[in-house]
Amino acid sequence: MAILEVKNVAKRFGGLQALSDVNLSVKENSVHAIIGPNGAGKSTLLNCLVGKLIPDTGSVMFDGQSVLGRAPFEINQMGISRVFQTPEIFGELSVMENMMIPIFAKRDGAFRMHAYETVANEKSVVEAAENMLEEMNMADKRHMNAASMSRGDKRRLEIGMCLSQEPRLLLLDEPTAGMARADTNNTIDLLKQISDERDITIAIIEHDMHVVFSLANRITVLAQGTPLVEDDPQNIRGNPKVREAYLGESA
Amino acid sequence: MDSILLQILNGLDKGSAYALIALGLTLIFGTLGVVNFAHGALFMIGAFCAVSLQRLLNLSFETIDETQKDFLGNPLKVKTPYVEAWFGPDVGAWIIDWAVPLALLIAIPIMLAVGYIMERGLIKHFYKRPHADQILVTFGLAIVLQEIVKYFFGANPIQTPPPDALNGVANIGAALGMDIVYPVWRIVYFCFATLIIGGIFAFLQFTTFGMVVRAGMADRETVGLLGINIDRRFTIMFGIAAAVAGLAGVMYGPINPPNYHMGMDFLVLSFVVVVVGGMGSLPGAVLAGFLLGILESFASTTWATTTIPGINQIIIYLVAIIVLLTRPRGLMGRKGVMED
Amino acid sequence: MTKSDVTRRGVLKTGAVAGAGVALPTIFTASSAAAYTNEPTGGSVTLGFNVPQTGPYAEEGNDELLAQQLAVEHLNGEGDGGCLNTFTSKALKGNGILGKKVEFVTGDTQTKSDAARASAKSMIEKDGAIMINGGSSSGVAVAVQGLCQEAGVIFMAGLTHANDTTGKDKKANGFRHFFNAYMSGAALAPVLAAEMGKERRAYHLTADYNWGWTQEESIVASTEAMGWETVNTVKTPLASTDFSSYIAPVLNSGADVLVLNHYGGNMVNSLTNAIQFGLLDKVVNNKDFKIVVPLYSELMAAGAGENIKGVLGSMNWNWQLQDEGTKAFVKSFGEKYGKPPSNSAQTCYAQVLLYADACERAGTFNPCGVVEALEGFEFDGLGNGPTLYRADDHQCFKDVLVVRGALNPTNAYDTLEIVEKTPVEQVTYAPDHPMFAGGDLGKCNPGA
Amino acid sequence: MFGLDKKDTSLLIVVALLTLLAPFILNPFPTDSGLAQFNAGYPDLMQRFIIFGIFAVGFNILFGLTGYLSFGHAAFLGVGSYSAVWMFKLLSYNILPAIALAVVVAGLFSLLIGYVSLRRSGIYFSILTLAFAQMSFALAYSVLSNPKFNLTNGETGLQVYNDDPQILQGANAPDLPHLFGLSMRSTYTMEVGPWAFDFNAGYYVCAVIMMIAFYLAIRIFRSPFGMMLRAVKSNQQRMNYTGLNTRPYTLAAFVISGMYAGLAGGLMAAMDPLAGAERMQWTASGEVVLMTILGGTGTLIGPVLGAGFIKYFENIFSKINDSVLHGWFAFLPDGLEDAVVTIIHPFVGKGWHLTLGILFMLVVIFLPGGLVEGGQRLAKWIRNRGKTEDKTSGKTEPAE
Repeated sequence: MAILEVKNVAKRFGGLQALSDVNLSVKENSVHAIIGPNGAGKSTLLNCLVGKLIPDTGSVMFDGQSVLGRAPFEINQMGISRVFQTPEIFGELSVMENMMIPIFAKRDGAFRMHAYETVANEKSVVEAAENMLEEMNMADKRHMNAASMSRGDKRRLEIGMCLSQEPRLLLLDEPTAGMARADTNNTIDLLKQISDERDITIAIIEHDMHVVFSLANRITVLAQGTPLVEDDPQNIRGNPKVREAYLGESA
Repeated sequence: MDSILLQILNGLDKGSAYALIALGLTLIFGTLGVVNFAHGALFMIGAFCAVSLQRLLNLSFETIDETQKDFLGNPLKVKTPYVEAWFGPDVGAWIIDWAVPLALLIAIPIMLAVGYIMERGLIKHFYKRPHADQILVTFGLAIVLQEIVKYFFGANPIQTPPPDALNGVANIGAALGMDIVYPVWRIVYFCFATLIIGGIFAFLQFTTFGMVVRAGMADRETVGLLGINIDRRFTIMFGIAAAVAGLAGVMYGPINPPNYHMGMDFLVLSFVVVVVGGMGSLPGAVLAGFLLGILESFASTTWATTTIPGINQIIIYLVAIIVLLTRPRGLMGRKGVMED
Repeated sequence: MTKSDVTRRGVLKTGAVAGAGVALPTIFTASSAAAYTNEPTGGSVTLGFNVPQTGPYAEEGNDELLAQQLAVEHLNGEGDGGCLNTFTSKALKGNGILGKKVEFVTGDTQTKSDAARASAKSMIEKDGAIMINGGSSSGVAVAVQGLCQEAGVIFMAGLTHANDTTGKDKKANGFRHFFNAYMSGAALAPVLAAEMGKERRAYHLTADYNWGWTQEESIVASTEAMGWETVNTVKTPLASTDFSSYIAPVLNSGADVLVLNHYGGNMVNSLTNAIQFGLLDKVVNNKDFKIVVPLYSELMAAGAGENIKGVLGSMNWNWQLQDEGTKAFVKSFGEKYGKPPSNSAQTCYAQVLLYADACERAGTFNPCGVVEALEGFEFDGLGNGPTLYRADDHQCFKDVLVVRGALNPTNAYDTLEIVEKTPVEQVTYAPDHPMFAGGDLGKCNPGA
Repeated sequence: MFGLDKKDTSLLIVVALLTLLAPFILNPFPTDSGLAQFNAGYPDLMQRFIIFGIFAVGFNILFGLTGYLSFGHAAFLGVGSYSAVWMFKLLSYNILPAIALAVVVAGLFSLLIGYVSLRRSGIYFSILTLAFAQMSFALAYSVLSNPKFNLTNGETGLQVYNDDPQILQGANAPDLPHLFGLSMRSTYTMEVGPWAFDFNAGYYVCAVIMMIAFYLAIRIFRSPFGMMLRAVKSNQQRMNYTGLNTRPYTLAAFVISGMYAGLAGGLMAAMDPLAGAERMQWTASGEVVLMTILGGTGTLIGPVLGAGFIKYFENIFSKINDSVLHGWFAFLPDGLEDAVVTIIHPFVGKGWHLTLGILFMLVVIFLPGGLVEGGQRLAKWIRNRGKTEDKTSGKTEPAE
């Protein structure tokens, strides 16, 4: 069953047709990679999914409901969490606080005026955050300032924050960009573990073929704003069209 | 018709002062990312360069005239300026008469030096600090500068008249068959402002130095990576911004007599101008300066104030609100500048 | 009465809290059984001089402070005694007030009501000042006067020209020596008629706040009464620095007189702008265009420089007067500070002497005694000629000066010349005159 | 205690003790000594410390937590004052309804302005708030005080006249602001030897209200809501993609701080029943910004310290005139006395602005975290004294 259904989406920026006639369907509990050369429209597509951009035409359905016209926070509340290319965390806050905020958001919704309670007294939230930190192997860093951590740790924290919301769909935007090989491999292992252990769908935008082929069980290739092919990883590997698209880029 | 033209002229004139101050402010925002609350004080220091020169030229020696009496009945002391004694009464009087334009010459090095010292001595240490700290330190500096001027020149306004040749009014509508008399010095001020603004734009557009600065404004890190010493250039830009504010102040003296708090009077308005124009946009600052000047002039006509009572009091702020609500980054602002 | 009924019910409802609250004042009584606020107990008495020391009126305040210090010297028998020698009341002996040495504290009003009240309060609460004197704007005067009434000390106003100070905002503990907007109008009108004729069309630019409005109202009323026509009255924001957009419409309005109801920096700039636009060189309706500045001060004249030449206005006092009181004051001030005093300085000097004298005559510092001694007090010899402190509204009635910017000043201080001394009868009005109606003097408050 | 952890409880207790004992602490010098000039323990100034402390604490809830720099907060203070004085005019001099209305009206006013201004962020937000406040000031100063519709009484300030209705004013109630009969001006002066200490009813009313306000501020700082506000400051993008709507959070913070400002304004009117338009001017808004930064942005106690610092200089230094200086240095030989007075003269009396400006610069250059950081360094230094060589000395150099 498809959890995310994109139909006939098009988006234009002035003279540039960034997306045209995009159709995409992400199956529940799959790891779906969207790849393509620079300028293929990957980021634009992603932004259309999370509410940052509104496509000119077409529809985006998540779990049977349209996401179009909704603000990012509403779409998140529907069950889509996003991991950014450069880790977006609350730098000035402690690691523990970083972990608690998404849990509060999950529990209390988009806004709650809990100005008279005390954070320390929110036992269930504290516990959930501690568990998640444990799971991310970061329990020893809980009092650290988030900004002072290494990039790999920030990435792990961000993924942990997204997971703590128990999303149905996790969107990753080039999660290993700029990472050292060792960090990249750690991240791959982490994501593998997540997709194996959890009831979750992962959609990943990626440049690095090593990451893509280690993780994905379905791949869509995007070129010049439109999907070229959608297939299983082994079929994509030998597809001449894909080679052309990538070679064309490098030429 | 004539009165509309007159108000447009008034607006352009007010706008000249706003635009010149805002131009410097936005240059400093754009290049250094610093909120400079001392910018109004630089305008004021410029005006007091003219006052000082006037005082200096009027330095006199005293001779006692037995035929006249002062207010206590003692013999009157007659003062003769040294310049008149040195260059003869005619040339001396001419020099004194042209004190304000001459002050431009001394104001340029003084203001460049003030700007340079300010940037190297103080502002430099605040690049990485939060905007709040920048506000506090530059506000403190503004108070200190203003109090120093007050200590030496008093709180009263001091007249700095224009040269006789540029005093009085001219009928600029005569050629068009209309009767539009307008003060000559205000026309001079507008032309002067246009020249300075044009000069700054040309400097940034056509010199290599300017191109580097513009590139640096757009993306400081990349230009830094190219091995260009952008900091040094930005320091010079700070000096130039200070000089622009200072020159605007020198020339403003004959329009309204300078006093020690004139900088604070202009400070808030020029911030509004910069923001309405859009942070980091030089054309935006100039455009907003003239726009607000003209709107302010029209809002003060009897027609406007009878239609909407009090409109002349609030027009600038009202326009600022409308612009900011309809255009998120002002008229020509760039994304991401001072938005957090 | 329903009024007290409702309150009693309210008190009953709140029960215990209210009971405790009402009980408190008996615990919190003042430690000494003083008969009035800040009753001097030692060998000295403290006066509070509250003047603007920062902000645009700092020079004005500085001048007031110099005069106040001079007055204290004279009261304590130092210096040449100044006006003590010419004052018609001979109660003051140069040995302080009631034998107590006069001391003073100073504060900064910043020309803001809040700051002025804060500084007056600090002088009353901390330094034990028994009288507050000074100030250079009506807003501040009214605010501080109200405070002094509540606190139970005497307020001797400095420069305040709005009708309201002794009109709708008059207070029993407050006294104004300075003249007011109505008097300016009444004094100026005949001189204007004589100088410019009775068929004039006037255009008013008015600072858009309370003082400006009362002055505009007064001048419009008195000039229209003698035949002038008012073409337009335009309000200008207080924060204006450039008046070009208000001056330009005057050119084509058909007016031949411009009245600037501005003070301080506003006046300096609006006058400078008016001259810039060549108004004084114009001929309208076959008459030379004229400018009038109803309220003049020496410091404004200095700020306006050449521009005031020939411009008419009114003043409370000027150092060039030739009576004995003026001469004595100008001599001691000039010899001490090297410049002649301004009219706000003179008003503060006179107010301090008048207060001291009233204490001597009343034999007490008790505000109620002082009020009684000042009400209806007639005196001379302080520089303004015969003067009456009217009991009904605590306003001084005396001659008003009409002055003109001198065409050929010989030094920095004679930039204004006296045109006429309008006699007191001409500027006197009934206490219930409509421009002053609505106020209530109340009862004198000794505090404590 | 009170649902606070140990550290916060001790902070609260320290603040409570300081406020209660302020009449002693602020009057350390005997009344007749030359140094009595530096005593700040008289009712008006003590009230002002507290009132501006409340104002700054509230401002810090917005600025310190969310990072939104409002340049128009004085408008809410002014609106609070006007509402309170109107209550005095219409109902009675009892301060409770006046303060209640002040808070409510300021809250509504800030809801309106906040709703519009918070559509923008950064300096655009600052200028929007500035514009609204300046408009309010201009209108209050002139337009809204015209004789036909006199809401503010303009330049003079709104005050109570004898012919005002005051429908609930009891016949025996004091003719000044009071709390169920307890006049805000009643003061008990305790004389101990050469010292005199003032215990003023109004001050203690302010003090109690401030303790409540301060306690609530601590609760807000430590609450999930407070954490969300800090998250807004830290990363709005992440907030949005974490399913949190930042707008209501910032608006709530804005309104809360507006209500604190209204409370301060209402208290000001309750201590001194006059409301002037200057309270709304940009300089007044700027003052609270300076207080907060000076004391330490985002800290609990910092804004209170900053408020005290500025008000102290405004009220104490402005009163030091030349004759006071001569009094102090009379023991020196004449020539030296004059020289010393000449040197100090520009910094006191009418030069108090200069001193304040210099201190602003010194504090921000040497103490990036404001006065609170100064206090922390001092405490550290005292703790380290007697131990080994001081390692923090490098830190006191100007920040790069």
